Amino acid sequence: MAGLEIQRKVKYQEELDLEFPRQVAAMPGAADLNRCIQCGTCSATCPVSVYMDPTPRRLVAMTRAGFKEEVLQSSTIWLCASCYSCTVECPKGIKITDIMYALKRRAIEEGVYPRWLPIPVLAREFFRKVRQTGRSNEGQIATAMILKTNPLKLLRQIPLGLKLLWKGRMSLLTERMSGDREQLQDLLDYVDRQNHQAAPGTEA
Amino acid sequence: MSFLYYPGCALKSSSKGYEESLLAVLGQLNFPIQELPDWSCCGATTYMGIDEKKAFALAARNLALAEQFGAGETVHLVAPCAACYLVLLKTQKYMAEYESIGRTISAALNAVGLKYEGRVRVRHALDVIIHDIGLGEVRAAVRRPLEGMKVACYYGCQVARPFAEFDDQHRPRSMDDLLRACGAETVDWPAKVTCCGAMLTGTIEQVGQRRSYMILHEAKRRGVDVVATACPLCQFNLECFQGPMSRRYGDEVKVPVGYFTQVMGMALGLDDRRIGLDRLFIPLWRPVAMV
Amino acid sequence: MIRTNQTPDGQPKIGVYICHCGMNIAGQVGVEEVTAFASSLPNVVVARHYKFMCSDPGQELIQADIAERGVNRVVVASCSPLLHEATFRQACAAAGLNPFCFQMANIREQVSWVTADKDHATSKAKALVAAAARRVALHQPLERRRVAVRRETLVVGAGIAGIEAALRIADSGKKVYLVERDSSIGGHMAKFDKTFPTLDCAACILTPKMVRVARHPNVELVTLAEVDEVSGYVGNFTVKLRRRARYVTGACTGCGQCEEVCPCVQPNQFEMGRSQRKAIYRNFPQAVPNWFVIDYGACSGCRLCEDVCEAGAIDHEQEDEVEEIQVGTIVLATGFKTFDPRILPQYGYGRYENVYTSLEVERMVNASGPTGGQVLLADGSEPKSVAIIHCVGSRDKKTNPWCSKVCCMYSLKLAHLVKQRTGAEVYNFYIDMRTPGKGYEEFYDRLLEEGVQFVRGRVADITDWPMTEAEEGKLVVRAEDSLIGVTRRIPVDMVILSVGLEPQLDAHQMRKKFNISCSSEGWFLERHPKLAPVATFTDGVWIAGACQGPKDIPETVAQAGAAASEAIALMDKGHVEIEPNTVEIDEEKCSGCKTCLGMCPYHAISRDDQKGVAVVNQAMCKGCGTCAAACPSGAIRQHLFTDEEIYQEIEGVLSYV
Amino acid sequence: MSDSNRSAQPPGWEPRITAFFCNWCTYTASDLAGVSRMAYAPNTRVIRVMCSGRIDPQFVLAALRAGADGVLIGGCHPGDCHYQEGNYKCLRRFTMLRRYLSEMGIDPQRLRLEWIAASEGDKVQRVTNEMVEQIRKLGPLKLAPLPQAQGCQRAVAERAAAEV
Amino acid sequence: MDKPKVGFYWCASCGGCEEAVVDLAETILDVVEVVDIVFWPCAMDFKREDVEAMPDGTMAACFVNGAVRTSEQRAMAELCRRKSQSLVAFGSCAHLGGVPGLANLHSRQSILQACYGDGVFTTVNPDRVVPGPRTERPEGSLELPELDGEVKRLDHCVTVDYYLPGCPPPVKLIVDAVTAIVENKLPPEGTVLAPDTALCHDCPRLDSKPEEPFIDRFRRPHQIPIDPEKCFLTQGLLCLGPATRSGCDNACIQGNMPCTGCMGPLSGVRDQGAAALSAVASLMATNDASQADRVAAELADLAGTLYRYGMPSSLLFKKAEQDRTGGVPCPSE
Repeated sequence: MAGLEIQRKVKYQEELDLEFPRQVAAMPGAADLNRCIQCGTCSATCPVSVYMDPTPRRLVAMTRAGFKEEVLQSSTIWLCASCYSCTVECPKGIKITDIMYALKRRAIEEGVYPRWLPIPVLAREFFRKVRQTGRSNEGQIATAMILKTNPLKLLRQIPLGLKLLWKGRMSLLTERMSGDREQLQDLLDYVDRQNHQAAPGTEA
Repeated sequence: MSFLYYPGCALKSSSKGYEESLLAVLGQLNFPIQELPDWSCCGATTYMGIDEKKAFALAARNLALAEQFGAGETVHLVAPCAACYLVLLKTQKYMAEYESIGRTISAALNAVGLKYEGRVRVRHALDVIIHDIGLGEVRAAVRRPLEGMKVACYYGCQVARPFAEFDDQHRPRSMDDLLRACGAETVDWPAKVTCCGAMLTGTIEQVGQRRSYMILHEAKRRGVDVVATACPLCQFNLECFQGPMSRRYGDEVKVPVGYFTQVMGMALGLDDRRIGLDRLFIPLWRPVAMV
Repeated sequence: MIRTNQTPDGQPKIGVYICHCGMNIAGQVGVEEVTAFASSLPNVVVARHYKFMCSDPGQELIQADIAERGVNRVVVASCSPLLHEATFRQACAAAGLNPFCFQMANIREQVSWVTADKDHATSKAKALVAAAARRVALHQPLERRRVAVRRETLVVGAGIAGIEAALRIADSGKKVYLVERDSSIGGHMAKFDKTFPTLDCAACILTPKMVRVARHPNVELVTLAEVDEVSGYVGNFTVKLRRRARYVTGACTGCGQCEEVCPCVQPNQFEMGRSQRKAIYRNFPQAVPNWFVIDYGACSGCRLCEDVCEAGAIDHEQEDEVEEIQVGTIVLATGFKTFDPRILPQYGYGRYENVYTSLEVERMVNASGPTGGQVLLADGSEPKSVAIIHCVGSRDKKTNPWCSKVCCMYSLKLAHLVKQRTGAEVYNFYIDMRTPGKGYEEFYDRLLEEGVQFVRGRVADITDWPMTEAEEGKLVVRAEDSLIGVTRRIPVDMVILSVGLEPQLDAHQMRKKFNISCSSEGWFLERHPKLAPVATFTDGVWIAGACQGPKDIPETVAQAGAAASEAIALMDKGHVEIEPNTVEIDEEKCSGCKTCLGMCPYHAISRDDQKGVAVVNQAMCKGCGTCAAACPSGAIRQHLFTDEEIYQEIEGVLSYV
Repeated sequence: MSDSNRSAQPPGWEPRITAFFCNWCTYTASDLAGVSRMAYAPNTRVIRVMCSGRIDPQFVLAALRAGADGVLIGGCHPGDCHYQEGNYKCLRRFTMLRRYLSEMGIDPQRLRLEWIAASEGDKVQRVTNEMVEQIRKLGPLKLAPLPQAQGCQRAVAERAAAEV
Repeated sequence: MDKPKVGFYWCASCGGCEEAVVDLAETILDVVEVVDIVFWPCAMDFKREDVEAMPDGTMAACFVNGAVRTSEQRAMAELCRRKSQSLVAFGSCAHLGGVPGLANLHSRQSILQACYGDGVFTTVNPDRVVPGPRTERPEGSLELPELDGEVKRLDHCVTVDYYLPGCPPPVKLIVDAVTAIVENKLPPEGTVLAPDTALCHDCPRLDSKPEEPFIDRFRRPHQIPIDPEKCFLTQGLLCLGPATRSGCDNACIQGNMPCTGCMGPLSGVRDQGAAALSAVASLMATNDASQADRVAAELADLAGTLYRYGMPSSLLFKKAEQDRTGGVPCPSE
């Protein structure tokens, strides 16, 4: 019986966070969470569900049951490619993509996303760049991301980078928006202040 | 009726060829369009996962700027990038649908002296060419019909889903109609709206590249001369990783991948450089019949 | 007969009765305070409060005051009039007071149950009591009118529901007009091979009923006909029937010679276009009536049929006829249609030739169907694997949100039949298995034992895009097996879409014709979902079968029986009593300006050109009062809702508290 | 609405709203709200009519004249009228009446028309609460007092006799 | 036996009612034959003092026209009342408030401002003097009756026994009334001396009126050539005939003009304008809210049109002043 791992699997009700589903459902687009009938269309139509653990359908069930930790630590929310297939196909009209976004934000808020995943890092880099220049710059963002997650990988990307440079599809210069960057920053800062005023988890 | 052009970040860098070909094609078809001054990033798909309201605010700023051009009338904001298109549409829709979002974003815009009243219609370039210019015009403008060219039209996710209304979500046909009007043959293939892996191609490669590979494999199987796309990220994913993909799956998938506007540009007889063909990694060869 | 007290001196003497309803009202409303307030109102001679006004002692309080204190107007402040108005009216009538000299104030549903603050609740109750007292002072004795009910019934739709209802009514000795749009009766059931869960042959149980109804002396069968117009009211409907030309007369013997010589070929609608028929045809060999019919759109006019018909039954000169009939009652049994899966392109119906609807497979497994009962693929071979997809066009916000109720069971039936006939591997993709019914779960058990595969997951799509060699040339069904938690791709030869049930396309036109209600989707609305499931809001019109909502054969038959017995009961009673809240026109004041004519949806008002005034047909007036509100001369009076009564009520609620 | 505006209302004043509900949909919905114990503002007084089509604009004016600060009309949803089209007749009159009220210096928001189906008890609650708040913001309706018609001498004599 | 004594007086009116009496033409001689006119300031020289000197109830009937809007008119109405056995409200203004009643769409303040302030009137009034009950000027002091805050109809001030409606009352109705007085065959007090059916009853155009709702737009009479045969409403012209008493022999209709409602409401109606509104709105051929509103918006000056003769008789009586009006434009402002 070598290698046979025996695990005790039981979930006690007190380990669950029963507020969690309510908070998720309060986010815009996530209100229909409770209409799920567990038909699995989302998982079946999802182009990457075959990599996900749990599948989107199970994630919804777990969210509704209050499996907060498992949900926020799942790879599922980070694998979502925003293709909106599940949202379009869901027979109950649940905006599953929006729920994925909501869960991603919650995971970042609580700092529980898996460290090995480059996606949150990419997002953060993107975020910073846009605030600075009003534009994103794929080359610079990707470089920063790779540096922070897997510096060795950068070496492998060099040929691609050079090729893009040569074809004029990447610039070392930062593309900036022409006009009022301050206005943009003020705008983002204003929303930031609003966000801070609203209590986390409860803001709608 | 005024049409404004919202390039989005990608069209100024990795997909310069898209911008070049789009503007050249519109010019050739005598369709006036003006770039939205002072536009900023739309927030793309990434931003939603970090801070939804900021993402909406970013996009709404562009909507507000565009609206100023309408003089009270509807303004058409043409976004060729699928992600920009989706994000702008989503922002518009959610601001109207969710009172809390509408309120916060309007307040934020007000705080910096802007306002958005809902008079912008966000349009994809494909939509505009089909419905505002029309296939008849396109057909009339074709100088070098793409006879013998077999094209796989690849729409990707975000042009078709979930907000677009100009084409069928499951089986879109606008690009097929358009390129057939240019004389090309298009294949009815199942991968039209299949996800290319999006940003996963660069982040979690084994997931993302598998998606792109499946699509390219199918295109190759169907013997197409080119895969035509309507989205910078799709084009990038499908074209730039063909080498690593072929190695990873032990299956050579070398297929030219261009923008639908580039394919159109060829038919309209535009110079290769004007439509950014020189920027493609895998050259888009004209079929024998055309040369 | 109602005894009335005409209150000869005309002076109203009002009794006001405040109900505690246990603590339901008294817990929130100061009933004693309201009673004291009521006593101070004009014309009120007695005001009382009591624990339960609707109880016998409560009613006796009122009756004693009528008898002993000469109370001639009664106000009860208690629950909603929709609940107990009839009770108290009867109590008044029993004491000799005209039941319409009564008014109710709703201080429970609209006061004590919805008002948080006790003072507010008490004030609100006072206002409502004052309004009722002021209004009731003007109430005049009214009579319910009696209208005779004709002893003929119209049954619309001759599927199993219509046939069943028609037989029941005809058996009770009343005349029935059974109207069917198609050339043969039988409806959907005539297409089925077997019925679940017993698997008895549909034709074996339906055909005898079809024949019996056609031969019944009390039934007039009208096929190829539709209802053009309905007017009148309960007991006295006038119906215009349009009989479409059949071009074949009743002399037809059903020999089939004509069909053989006919050169014009058409897709056979009865087989969902999956086979061909001639321009002269009949739906199926057991069709009732068994006469042929000419599809004139497809006919070339060669008249070969005329030449071969020995009975001389062909009549190319026939034309549509409109006939007017008089009936007392109406049963609607117009059935359903099935969902068109072309709306869901992801399932490939119409694109992949081996994707079928369940109804097509019903015909396929039927011995009289296009394949003679064999389950075959488009190329004529037998499938080795078959997927049956449940809930197609059901339980889906984008198509139909409801559960179509019968699909699980008929899918199981088809799974059984397909497996039995072909030995193929059969996969059922379902969301929830719904088998509530006598013997239904046992049928599911049987299928499980037979080795039919069940995958719990809604299918995302059906594709011919192969990912593996085994998938080449197959239809691949993609679903999450939600019990296992993985996505599965299952290649099959044939896909059966278990399409849901929908209202008929013309349901909304039908409801307008018969003046009944529909849910927004188009299912005919019953008067009460539990207690009046076959009655409608229009007196004298009942509904039976799937026109009211998805249901299976046993339920349909039960409903048809229920509708029939309600119609029979009414016709046996022979009359109906009509509420007196109709309108009356004061001919002295009416200028004949015609404003009211267009207000009445029932055409109950017409203009007497001689007198130059409007006239109301009391029997047709339903008492909405729309005309009274429109009358610029104040010449229309709606009983129980006269202008002055309403003004008193308005002033009553506003003038005291 | 700001507090300063509220404090401008006379002390102790409570909005008074007369509601005309059709028997089949809105009145039933109103009963349903009760059965479901959905508490709402106590300021409305419901007058039941068989159909919203029965509502004569004169009733609305009479209610305002008798002291209502607002009038709420409830009918079946379009297409669902028990009498087929009475609600449309109501809608037409309502539309024109609102314009008249507006010309008479009465905020059109004091008259509200809502389609409330028999199943929408919650809508009765929501609409009532909303309307009470709306009227609260607008304040009491101040109509010029209507002079008492003197009538004829006989009527005056009769009135006097009745008072004795 | 003495001939019955009668009087005539006018309050706030245009003088048209006096003309109507003159319009009796030769008939007036017959009238004078049978009655003694003891008070008629417009035509004969009687002073107020003369009337005050009469014993109460001297006049068998006094016909008062005009609405009441000043202190003097109130006083005279009371005087006439005292001195007569039957007081007859003569003409729309006395009956309903009449055209002067439209002043109830404005405040007293705004009326005075319009007349004496920076208004459009040409009266030479460089100092913008607003006359009050007593106005001191260098030239001397001036006493004027006080302008009331609102216009009332006659029976708002004094009891009225009969009403002779119309602007002005039709000759036939006047003759009938006088005859009834002379012959002492008066109907019950409080009666409006006109038929209690609406104008449509005798309207020659009624046949052209459809039975189903048909109104799809409104126009004003000057905007189209008016078909002299067809019902005005079918031509988009607001005709108040359905809501107005007959007795006028369709004078306006004969003149190819829609009825404006001067004969007042039927006895079963509380508010003539609202009754007309209800009928007309009911006849709009649309079930769509915004379409209905577009059609309704074409009726310019709803209040002034529906209540041309009866604002002081309407349930609202006078324009309310405190509400902000949002949404619907308010032309009277």
